[in-house]
Amino acid sequence: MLRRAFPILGVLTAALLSYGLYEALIGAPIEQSMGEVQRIFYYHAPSAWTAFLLFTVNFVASVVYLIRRSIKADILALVTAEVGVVFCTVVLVTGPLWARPVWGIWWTWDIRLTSTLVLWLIYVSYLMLRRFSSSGQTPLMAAVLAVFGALDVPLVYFSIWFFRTQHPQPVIGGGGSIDPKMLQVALINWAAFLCFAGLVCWSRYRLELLQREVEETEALEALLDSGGAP
Amino acid sequence: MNQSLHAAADPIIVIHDLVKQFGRFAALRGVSAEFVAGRLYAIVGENGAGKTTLLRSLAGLTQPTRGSISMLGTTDLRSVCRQLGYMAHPSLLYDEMGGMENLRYFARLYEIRDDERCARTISAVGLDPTLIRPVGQYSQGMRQRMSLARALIHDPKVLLLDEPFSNVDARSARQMTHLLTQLRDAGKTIFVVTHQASQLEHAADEFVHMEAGVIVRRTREWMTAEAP
Amino acid sequence: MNQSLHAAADPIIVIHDLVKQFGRFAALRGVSAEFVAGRLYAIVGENGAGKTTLLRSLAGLTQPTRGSISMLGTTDLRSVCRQLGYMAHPSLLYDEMGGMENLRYFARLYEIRDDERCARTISAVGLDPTLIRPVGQYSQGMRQRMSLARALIHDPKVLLLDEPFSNVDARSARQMTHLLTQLRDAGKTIFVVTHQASQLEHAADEFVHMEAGVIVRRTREWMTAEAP
Amino acid sequence: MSALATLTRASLSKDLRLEWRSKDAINSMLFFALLVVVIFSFSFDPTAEESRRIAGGLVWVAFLFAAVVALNQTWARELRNQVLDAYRVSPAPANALFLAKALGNFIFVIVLEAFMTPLFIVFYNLRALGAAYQLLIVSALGTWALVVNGTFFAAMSLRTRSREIMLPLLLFPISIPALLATVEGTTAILTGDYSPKFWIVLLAAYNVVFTTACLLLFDKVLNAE
Amino acid sequence: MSALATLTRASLSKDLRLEWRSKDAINSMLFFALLVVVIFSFSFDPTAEESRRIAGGLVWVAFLFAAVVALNQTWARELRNQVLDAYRVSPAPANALFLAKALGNFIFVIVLEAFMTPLFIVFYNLRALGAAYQLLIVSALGTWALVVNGTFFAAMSLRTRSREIMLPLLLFPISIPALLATVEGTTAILTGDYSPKFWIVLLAAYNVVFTTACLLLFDKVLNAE
Ligand code: HEM
Ligand SMILES: Nc1ncnc2c1ncn2[C@@H]1O[C@H](COP(=O)(O)OP(=O)(O)OP(=O)(O)O)[C@@H](O)[C@H]1O
Ligand SMILES: Nc1ncnc2c1ncn2[C@@H]1O[C@H](COP(=O)(O)OP(=O)(O)OP(=O)(O)O)[C@@H](O)[C@H]1O
Ligand SMILES: [Mg+2]
Ligand SMILES: [Mg+2]
Repeated sequence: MLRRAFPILGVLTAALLSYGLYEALIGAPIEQSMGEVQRIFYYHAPSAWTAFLLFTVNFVASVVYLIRRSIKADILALVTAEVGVVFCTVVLVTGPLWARPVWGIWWTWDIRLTSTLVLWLIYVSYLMLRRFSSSGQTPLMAAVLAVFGALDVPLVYFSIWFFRTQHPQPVIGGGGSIDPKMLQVALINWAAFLCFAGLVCWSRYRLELLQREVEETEALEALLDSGGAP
Repeated sequence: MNQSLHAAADPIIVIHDLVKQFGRFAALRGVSAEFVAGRLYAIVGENGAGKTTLLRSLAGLTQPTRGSISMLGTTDLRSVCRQLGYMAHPSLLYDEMGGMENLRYFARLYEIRDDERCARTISAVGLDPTLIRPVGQYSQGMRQRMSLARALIHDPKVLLLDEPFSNVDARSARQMTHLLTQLRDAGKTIFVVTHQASQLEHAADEFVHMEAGVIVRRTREWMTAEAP
Repeated sequence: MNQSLHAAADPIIVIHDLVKQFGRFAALRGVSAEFVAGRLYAIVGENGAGKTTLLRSLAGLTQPTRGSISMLGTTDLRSVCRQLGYMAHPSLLYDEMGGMENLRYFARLYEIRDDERCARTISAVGLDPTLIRPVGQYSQGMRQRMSLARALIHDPKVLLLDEPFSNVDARSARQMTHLLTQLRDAGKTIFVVTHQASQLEHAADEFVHMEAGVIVRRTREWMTAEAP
Repeated sequence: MSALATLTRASLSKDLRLEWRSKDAINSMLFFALLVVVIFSFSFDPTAEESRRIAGGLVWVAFLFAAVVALNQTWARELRNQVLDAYRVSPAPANALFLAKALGNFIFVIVLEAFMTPLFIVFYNLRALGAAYQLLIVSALGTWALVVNGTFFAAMSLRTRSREIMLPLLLFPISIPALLATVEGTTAILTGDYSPKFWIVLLAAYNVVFTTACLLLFDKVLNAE
Repeated sequence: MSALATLTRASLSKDLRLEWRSKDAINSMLFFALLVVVIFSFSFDPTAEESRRIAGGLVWVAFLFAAVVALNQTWARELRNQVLDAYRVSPAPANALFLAKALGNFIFVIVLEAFMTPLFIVFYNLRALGAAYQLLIVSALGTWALVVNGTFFAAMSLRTRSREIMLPLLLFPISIPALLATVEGTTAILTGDYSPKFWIVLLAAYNVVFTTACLLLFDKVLNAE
């Protein structure tokens, strides 16, 4: 059923993405103080929200793995971490690109920036661990690290809250007032990103599942071949 | 020998369709077997046949991918770990500590605080409990014996020994074999993985031949596994 | 067999009063011996007898504390290193590279840039030169053979092999023994350290028995070294 | 519970005894710590006013690097000859081993810090303006935070390739809040500008959370495979 | 001489090929370097004026720590399966191996530095006031100084117990003049206050002396035992 839905969902996502792009570049009004640069916002913020969501799924899947030892949960954790890191990277790239013309600096130790960076670091180390650990133990180690990472996030947030109070406040978004049209475009983009992330995760999930099945059967076949010797 | 006595006895270990996969590679692919108490089993087979993996699965050091092991009537190997002595190819001893010191520490892990008993175990394997040299300076043969003492300290019912004779000279190997026979006669169930099956020709009750992750046959006598 | 032919020949290796001390411990305590070309010598002895140390001294990997080794008429072992093939217990190969890739690199060290020759050497030890799997994924037996290929790549006159059969299954060991016999018959002088002397029962020309750092006797036939 | 305590004692005392017998690790670590302090002194040459502001960061970065080197050795002894397997086949609880190692590391790192601190004070002419006893609290909490996670991740990185590099890769990201709290707390005390209360509370919370997590999950990590 | 060059090329290209094939080492080192930069940035919070004054020190201490971790892996590949013995029984000159390893490390560390520098610039908002091309000279010379001794001492520490800790213990004391020259040279260029000439000359002299010494003595180190 889902396999049949895939192309349809793909087309839908592509449409949504292009509509979002059109709205972001042309549809949305120009911001007064920042000008055209502000349009980066429509990619910046939705990416961040998507990444957060994916990391949450990763945490849940990891806990499920620790309890049930289900391979599917492990694969879900893996793919959400991968895709989440990609979206988080987008935030970390678009942020400084935006900050440079607007604030005049690339980086400041603001709470939002810093906590995003730390989050990214945690999940990159998660992927590193997955890559480096010897095969049999990877899922367990990764799940344990994911739990540690999730425990860390609130602490990171609190610690950075009090850290270096002299940072320049973000120019917009502080008060919370935002043009309804801007919000609408951001939400459209977010919906498009979510669909996109969902699709990527889904195909990555299928791929990983298949790969593990192939490995398993390959192993058995190899042994059947060599086992026939005597 | 008490083979006939035990032949009808209930098996102490039942392995059912054991599969262990390392990534792409299946080291065990469906091992099923029963073993009865009080015998000395020699596990033989080529490199990579899965002997070590089987032993580690029995010891609970490796989680099987599929299948089950029941020992002493339970499948929860953790709960019977007090009945299990494990000796691997590495010595599993601290090189920097003396023999007695090592044994005292490992006895603690089994909640044994009896120095007398440690000393007795060391004597039993033919070493001197008063030797204060660190184990790292022992010869290979002494170290293997010390390692056996470690596996025996809590007087387990089942002994799992992985290549106890490898890199040991012939004389030490013979002494070790003698010791194992005594232990078997004292009622322990012993599994010995070895490449030098001839060593155990007269000692083992049964030879378990492994090949490519399965037990291919079990024989009373050892014979060189020639190609057919 | 060409034993009698060489019996009167000049020795290819002369060891005189070789002593090797590791700190307080003397691994070799005055080894003197002569070896003639074209024979297969099996070096046997208990653990710690000094077999590996002797071999490493011959290979020039260990500086003797006292005494001298002369090989092919010179005591400067460095100058005859092109005539020497050395195979240790570890494989001396890069696990991450394929067999051919490994051999090509080691050939370079001997200023050999001939891929044909590498491929021929690999075939000679019974492996497939087109295999692209990294050596780390070879089985133990394949790895030992690859290691032998590495020792043979520069076609040395003298071969030093340290436990080539250990942890190898019986079939691989037999094949390896056969290969060594062929090499001996082709005129190479071969030293094999082993614990499984029975493996070489028919292949070796002479058994060199070591004990506690000295050569205690040299025999034509292998016999179990029973206590006197 | 009591079994846990006795086994922890047994393991810890074994480690301390062996450490004491050879003194290799502690000697080389002390020398390494000294070198780190010297390298830092050569590389940074702050004025008195500046030095107070950056000393917290300097000292703790130096401690961190020294500690990581020490933590990497944690399991070396258990790995040689695969002694860990002997522990795993025994009925002894995994937590006892973890606690013993963490406590051993704590003692080790505290010794290092006690050795490095006077050096820093001499080289940088430091003097605390706030309450010095608070420094002890911050140091103890910060060190435990580092050590408890470090011991845990060192055990995890045993199962990976290129073990030595893996430990900092896992430890640093997770430790950022703890490190931040320790550095800021230390700076607060050294400069006397503001109260370190918040940071102490944060560190305490961090320690409670992660010590619990380590104790709950260590069994799984030890028996993984 | 030409044999030396071809063998160096063969060894170097083998190392680079293997490195490229797995990319594990470079990936983990890049991440480690990033973490070091982040940790430093968290720990030191200089104002713009100060940051320029201490940036030289900061950057080079960070490079030094990252480089030591990288250098420690230098011989790992040759040690596994004792491949080094195969090299030692061959007629190939020891120097070729040394040069290949030193060049490999140089490339590796330069890549690391090229990656870390922009991060430092972003996080600290740095901008050089002096001639930037001089920075390149100082960096190249400083890195070679670090790497040539590091490769040599890494080979020496192979024969010791607790190998990882041994390298910094040997390397740091010997490297102090080079590190000092590099830091001071960098600071001179960044602040534009004074000329880095003297430091560049010093570094060049250091490099000539130690490269020669390493080449002359490496044979002994390799064949020691
Ligand atoms: C320099 C790196 C930057 C990073 C890492 C970063 C990170 C983030 C993150 C994680 C979010 C989502 C979290 C949230 O909604 O609270 C976000 C949202 C946002 N960012 Fe950034 N940001 C950066 C730079 C900037 C700059 C320069 C601006 C504009 C001047 C900006 C404006 C916004 C706005 C308007 C939102 C959405 C506001 C909201 O939902 O309340 N960001 N950013
Ligand atoms: N941790 C592991 N990861 C991957 N593969 C493994 C692991 N342990 C064992 N194997 C593989 O499983 C197979 C069986 O290994 P095992 O050690 O059980 O063989 P063995 O019969 O004991 O062989 P040997 O006689 O060489 O000791 C081998 O091919 C080995 O490469
Ligand atoms: N590098 C070393 N440092 C200290 N002692 C050593 C060293 N190498 C060998 N020895 C000691 O020298 C003695 C002889 O060792 P050697 O390896 O030559 O024995 P062997 O006959 O090869 O034994 P095995 O059959 O166990 O391989 C041993 O007691 C060993 O402990
Ligand atoms: Mg085995
Ligand atoms: Mg030997």
